[in-house]
Amino acid sequence: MVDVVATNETIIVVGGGISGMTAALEAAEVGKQVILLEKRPYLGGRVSQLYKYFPKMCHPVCGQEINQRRIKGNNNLTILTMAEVTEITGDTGDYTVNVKISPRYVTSDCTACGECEKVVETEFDDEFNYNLGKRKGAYIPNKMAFPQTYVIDPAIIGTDEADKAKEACKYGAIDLDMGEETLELKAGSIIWSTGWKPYDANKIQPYGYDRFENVITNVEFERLMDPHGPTGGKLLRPSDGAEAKNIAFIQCAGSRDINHLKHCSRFCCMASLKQTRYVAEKYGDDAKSTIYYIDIRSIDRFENFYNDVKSNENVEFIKSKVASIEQDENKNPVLRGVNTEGAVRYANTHDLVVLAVGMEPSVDVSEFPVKLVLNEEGFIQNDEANGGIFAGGTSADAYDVNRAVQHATAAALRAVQVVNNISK
Amino acid sequence: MAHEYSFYPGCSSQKGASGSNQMVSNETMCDKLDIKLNAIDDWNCCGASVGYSGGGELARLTISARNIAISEKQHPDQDLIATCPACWLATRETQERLHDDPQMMSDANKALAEIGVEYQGIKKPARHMTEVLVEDIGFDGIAKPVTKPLEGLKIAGYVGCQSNRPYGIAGESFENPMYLDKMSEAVGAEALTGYEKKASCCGGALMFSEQEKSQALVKEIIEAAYDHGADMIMTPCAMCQMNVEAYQSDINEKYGTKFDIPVVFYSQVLSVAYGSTASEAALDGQLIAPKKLIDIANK
Amino acid sequence: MSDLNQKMVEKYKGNFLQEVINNVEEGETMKMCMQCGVCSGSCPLGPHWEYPPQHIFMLIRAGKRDEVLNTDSFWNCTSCYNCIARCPRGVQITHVMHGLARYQKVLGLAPKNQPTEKFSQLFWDNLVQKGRVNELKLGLSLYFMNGFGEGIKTALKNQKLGMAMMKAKRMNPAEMFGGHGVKDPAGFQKMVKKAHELEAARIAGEES
Amino acid sequence: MADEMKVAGYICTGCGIGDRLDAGQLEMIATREGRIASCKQHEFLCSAEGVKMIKDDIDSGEATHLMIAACSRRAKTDAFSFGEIPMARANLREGVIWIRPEDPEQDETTQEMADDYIRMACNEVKQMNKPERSGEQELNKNILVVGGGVTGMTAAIEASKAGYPATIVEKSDHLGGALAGFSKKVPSKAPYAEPEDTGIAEMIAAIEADDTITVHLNSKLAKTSGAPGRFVAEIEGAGVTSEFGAIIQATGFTPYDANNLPELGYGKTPDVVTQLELEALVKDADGAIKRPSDGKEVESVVFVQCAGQRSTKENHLEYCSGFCCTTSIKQAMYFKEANGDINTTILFDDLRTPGAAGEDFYRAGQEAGVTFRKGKVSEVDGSLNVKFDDLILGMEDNIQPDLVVLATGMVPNSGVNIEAIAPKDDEEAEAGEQTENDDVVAVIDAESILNLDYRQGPDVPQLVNGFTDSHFICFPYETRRTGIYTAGPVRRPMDVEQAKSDAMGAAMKAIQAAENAALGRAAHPRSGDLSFPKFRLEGCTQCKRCTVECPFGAINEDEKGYPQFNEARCRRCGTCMGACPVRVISFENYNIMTVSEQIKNVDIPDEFDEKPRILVLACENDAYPALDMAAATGKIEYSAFARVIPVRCLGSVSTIWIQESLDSGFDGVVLMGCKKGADYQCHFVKGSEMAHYRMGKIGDTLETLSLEKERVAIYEVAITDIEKAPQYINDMAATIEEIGMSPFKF
Repeated sequence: MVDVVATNETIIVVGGGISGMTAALEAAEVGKQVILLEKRPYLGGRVSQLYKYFPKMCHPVCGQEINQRRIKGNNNLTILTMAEVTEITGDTGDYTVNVKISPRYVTSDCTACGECEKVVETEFDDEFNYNLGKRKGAYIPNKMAFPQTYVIDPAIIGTDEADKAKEACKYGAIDLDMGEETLELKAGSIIWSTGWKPYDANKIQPYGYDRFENVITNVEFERLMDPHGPTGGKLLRPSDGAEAKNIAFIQCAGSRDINHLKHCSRFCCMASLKQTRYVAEKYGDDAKSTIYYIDIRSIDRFENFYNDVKSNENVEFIKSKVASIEQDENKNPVLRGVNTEGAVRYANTHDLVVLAVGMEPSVDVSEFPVKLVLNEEGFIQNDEANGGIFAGGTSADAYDVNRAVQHATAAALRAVQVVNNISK
Repeated sequence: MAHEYSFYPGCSSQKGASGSNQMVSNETMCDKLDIKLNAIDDWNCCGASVGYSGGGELARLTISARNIAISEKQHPDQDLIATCPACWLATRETQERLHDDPQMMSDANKALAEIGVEYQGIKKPARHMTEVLVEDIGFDGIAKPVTKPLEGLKIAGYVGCQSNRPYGIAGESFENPMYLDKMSEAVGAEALTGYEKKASCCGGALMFSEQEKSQALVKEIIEAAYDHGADMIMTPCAMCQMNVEAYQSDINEKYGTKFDIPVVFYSQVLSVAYGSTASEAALDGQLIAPKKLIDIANK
Repeated sequence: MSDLNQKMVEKYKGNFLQEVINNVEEGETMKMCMQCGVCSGSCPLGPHWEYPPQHIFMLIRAGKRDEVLNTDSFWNCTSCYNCIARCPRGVQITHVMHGLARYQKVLGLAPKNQPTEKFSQLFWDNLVQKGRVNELKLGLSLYFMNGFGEGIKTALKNQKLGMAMMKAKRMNPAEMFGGHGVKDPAGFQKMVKKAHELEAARIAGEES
Repeated sequence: MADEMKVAGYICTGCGIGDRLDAGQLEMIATREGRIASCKQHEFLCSAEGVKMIKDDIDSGEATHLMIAACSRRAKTDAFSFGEIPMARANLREGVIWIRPEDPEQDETTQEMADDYIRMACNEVKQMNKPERSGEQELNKNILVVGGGVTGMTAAIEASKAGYPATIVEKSDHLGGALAGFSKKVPSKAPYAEPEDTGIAEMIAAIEADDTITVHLNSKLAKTSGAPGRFVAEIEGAGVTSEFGAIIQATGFTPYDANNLPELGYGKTPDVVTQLELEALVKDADGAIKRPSDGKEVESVVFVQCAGQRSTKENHLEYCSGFCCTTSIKQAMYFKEANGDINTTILFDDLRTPGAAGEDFYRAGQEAGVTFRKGKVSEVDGSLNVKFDDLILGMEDNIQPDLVVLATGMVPNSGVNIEAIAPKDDEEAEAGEQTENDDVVAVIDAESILNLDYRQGPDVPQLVNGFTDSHFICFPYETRRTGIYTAGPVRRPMDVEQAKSDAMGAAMKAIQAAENAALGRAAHPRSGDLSFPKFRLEGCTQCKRCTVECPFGAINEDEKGYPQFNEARCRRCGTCMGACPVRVISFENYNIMTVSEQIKNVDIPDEFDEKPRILVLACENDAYPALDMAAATGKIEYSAFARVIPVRCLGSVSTIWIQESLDSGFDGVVLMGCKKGADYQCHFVKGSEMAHYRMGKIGDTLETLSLEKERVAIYEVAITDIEKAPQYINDMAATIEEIGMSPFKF
């Protein structure tokens, strides 16, 4: 049974990605009582699924380690995973937040020793790897998962697989009778940082993501490059497991398009530039990357990064929104279009296509548990009508990590302002 | 109870016109599906896809507005449907354009006034015959009257352009529409779902003015069908049907190919599956005889 | 240079974009073009265009009036609507291409011996006669649109097809005489004439 | 509670520890060799029951210090959390059984590994004390905001809203900064279709109405000293000296000097203006916008994007200022609003209008009839003829408008580039300070802004392109001057909306710094750490290593040259400790002895046992977690001869530890720290770099001991290097096999 103390001086942060973690920590480190709610069984959100960050080519888990330690050392902060907000009522300084907590079937007694995982055989698509790999029915979502506690997939509950897991646990940490819980929490202010989700590439019909195996998305590409990903960091194309060495990156796949996402998702240009660096690091001169773009949006010092990539002769830039993709007899994607610089018509064969899909708000407008002022794109506006509820990170607009963290820090102040005015 | 619609046949679907085989088979198909089509009396040409340069915008919209106005007068509560994609497109386009542009609307009515007709604006959007089948009848409904499942028949569903873009059939994609494949499957045939040319262009009206360019397009459409082992190509469009069927010998001449593949309307395929005779299904109206279909019809 | 063309040059003083917006079907929508080129890449006859659609839009913005009004590019439009379906900015490309062709014609700048230009005129004239298309007559006039000798050749070349079509009851010799039509062709023609007058007046900038 | 130290040991036998290791022997070693007061075993120590056992001992006074032998110090932290009580954790799970194979052959060495970790932990904890608050400063809630532009005003207003009084120091005679000179700003609200009011007037009104905000105009900082919680600022002009809890630097930008762009006509004719100059034109214009030269109404205007930007030419800016594309769209709309027939053409290379706001505004510009052309301008001559290469049409073209607007970029007002002027201590020079600063562009304001009374220079260190950004992706506000946060265009190029948001974030951090300073708590990344460096004056040789090497400029020198520690500036990384050749610097819970004692107490088998010993000093932020995660894979092994000691930062490693270990018979030493250099990943910025530098000199030590230099290796290890990190250890084991055991085993 989860017991949490919350008052109207409490700040509730919805979403435990990098933005939510940041907002929660910044507020907690100034002495505020904070409750962080995360829908997944672990914190870290989308960034934990990235291989490297631009522009430093450093690893997201590095910052995560620091944030996890900040959390461990902070008593003002309560973390609830597998928790979803179902309803928010009240107003600035006096909110009531209803929370649904799904059963993990594993208690805090878990030592992450891994015995349960060994005995369970049923496998499921691994959502952490965008279903590119498999995971067991008893699993730790990823190697940096925090809390470092196993999860039992609800699908094996009631099967002997679950019983096997329970038996394997020497610490009685598996509780198969665990049920859904609901909490009612008070809060003075709420930071909404549920972040983003990749645009559904199936909707971009001309590119045949739904029809061609060797057309993948940029987020999937991150998992493929990660040494701890489904391919052990090998760049293997889905159709035949061959190494991909002639890779096309299609920018604005679903972004800047009134048929899909009206907005520019901002991070995709840099993400693709970064991904060409992965390819260069892996294969040097043996591999070629081609970026099909409308405008390259590498703002501020990212321009230096863009120039570095441009100076690599194995990376080609073609100013063109690819018109369509067909597949040849070897399942190589063939890209058709016109390079608008000089009106050059092309039909280029690549062995792998990476769609730079953009970000859309992870929470559907219609699903918000409270009425907020949103823009047409579904992002939360900074509007007084939203009272004591503030967006933090990519709930507010399409941001890269640095901008999201910066924005979440600002959101923390907005929340602190509300509760400080209550306490005084 | 019967589904009733106000029907706009269009120039090619007239007796003795290039699409009369569609007309005939469509009537047969509708009988079997208990669909009643009430042709609008005194309809006129829609201007088709090449009417633009001679007609210009207003005249083109006006002549289509005339059809709609007449239809609404004659069959007030019935959806206006067309079998010809160009007719459907022109009609629906007219509805939208006049709705969005009041100036255009009043001008059109000024012209219509010359013959005492008035267009009152969009009531129900014009629909294509395939929409009726997919939405009102449904694939189960399409399967119901089947008495001769078309087992073993390999069909390349060639949707073409104008029944698919810019409006398309509800829930379908512009790039990879599936409704023809689903129809084939509904009547027991094998749908070649991977047929990648299903939505590419046959050259349309440019087959008359730019034969070489257009035939180059048709060549690819047919080639792909052969690559997938198709017994025949099935289409909803009279223009596509004509272009893909009629010029195979020309293409063979130019490219040294040996094309000889039947190109039929879905209404012909469905009719046969519903037990119609070859002539009821207007199979005698083909330039390249769909033998397998004829055999089934004659069984 | 036709009077109308002269008039337009003076009226718009090099602001060709505005001229197109005001006078070309759906011309307004091309303001939104961001030069991604998806239309150019989607056109089935793309390789045959001197300037593909997106390039034409750029020429229009750059005020390159002559280049645009002297090309026969847009006559290659097959009306497949791929461009409209894929355009990320809602530009009504197919219609704008049709509109440009029409506008070029109205200004008397239509290229000589442009087959599609000729055919589309024949088609329109044919339909206006009776309110419905007479495929037989259209076919024949099509054969002879490049003069009598040419016509005979084309006619012979297509004779096989013609016979086959008749055999298949998809071409009717009787159409030579009478054939299908609306009940009141004269009224129909009056209506079309009125429409043309209104459109001409609008382009000329006269109040109608 | 009794003052005498009582070290209580607890050995967990769960997670297979009991099955793989002889717990009895471990307990015996703890009491006999570790000589700790008591030692207990528990089969599930992190359980409620196990934890209660420990708590009871603490309450009963049986335990003043804890030795917990179980899993990694990174695991089960919720359970093993006993406030400030000194605690050492022997890592028997990730550190021993998980990285050693289950193989009878290996059991002996595996057990020896565990034995040593017990010895090490017992002796480490004895050297640890409960850290106490420094009490150096109490709560000072006043926030100093340097700069009165939109960023500074926002920071002040928002800090005040949170209950923290703010003081704005503005060098000019008015508030509002650059934005005050604007006619309108780019829209901030959906549908992002029209330019909106700058809002400056309202902000100024709000500030005037707020009695917790003080404004000093025509003022600047003559001197800033102290530390978070007790900054003292001498405000020249206002002639006041005040104390502050934290500082926000919002000094904005200086427009790039368009005189560097004669090829674009600037200076040749008054009708070539910059974006900022156009704003002034528009502001002054009533109705029609007229051109400067002859007052003719502008009927045609051309905007040249990236003027002197995104270019590697001399005196150009290599970066993209980000705000200029939307600004030109906005300015084109000024003309369109005035008269729709005015031709407005924007010549761009890449149009950069990111996000929902940006792209909506771009479309709004197109709707308004603004013409966009992808073109590279080659020349604008005196008669305003704009020559350019149209990249889409692939042709040379030209336009002759009435007015040309150059979209020039932002140059940060980041004050003095301290790396450029810093007293170049030879050592520092060699250490390659601030390699990422090679490409600093046009330092506009050579005059200091903060005039910090810091050993390491008067301003905040600059980063790429002269901006003060932290270059931390995950922690954008971490400057290297604790309690001083930069915001707005001085941190990185940005537009108004981002600057306002940035100001709020900086205000958040400033408030936090003030609060934590009052409690003696460390700032990021060791947030909350109460320990701080203490030093023995008697031993100090005034060598200045610590003051030079502190990455955060936390240490000053008094007139005698002794270090003056400023706890609240300190990030507790221990780089000073590692730097001190005479070992006078220490933390209560982390010092030379806590590590030395571990090294000394490792059992060194004699030479002929063929059991070498490898000392591994691993950064606790990345290398140590990497080893943990390697263990968690269950597939990776490393040598049973390794003894791993986590350190706060490689910068805290004292060469004495290396020397001692080699003296006492260790056969090899492996150091693992974070990436250094331009794309550094060291959480203390310079720590790893310093360590590398020092180790460069370890060669001498080895020589005096006449040992092979291969016996000491230093590596950059990222947290994801879960294969590499163990491999480096195994490599050392292999090296030792090659070159033989150390002769120093007694």
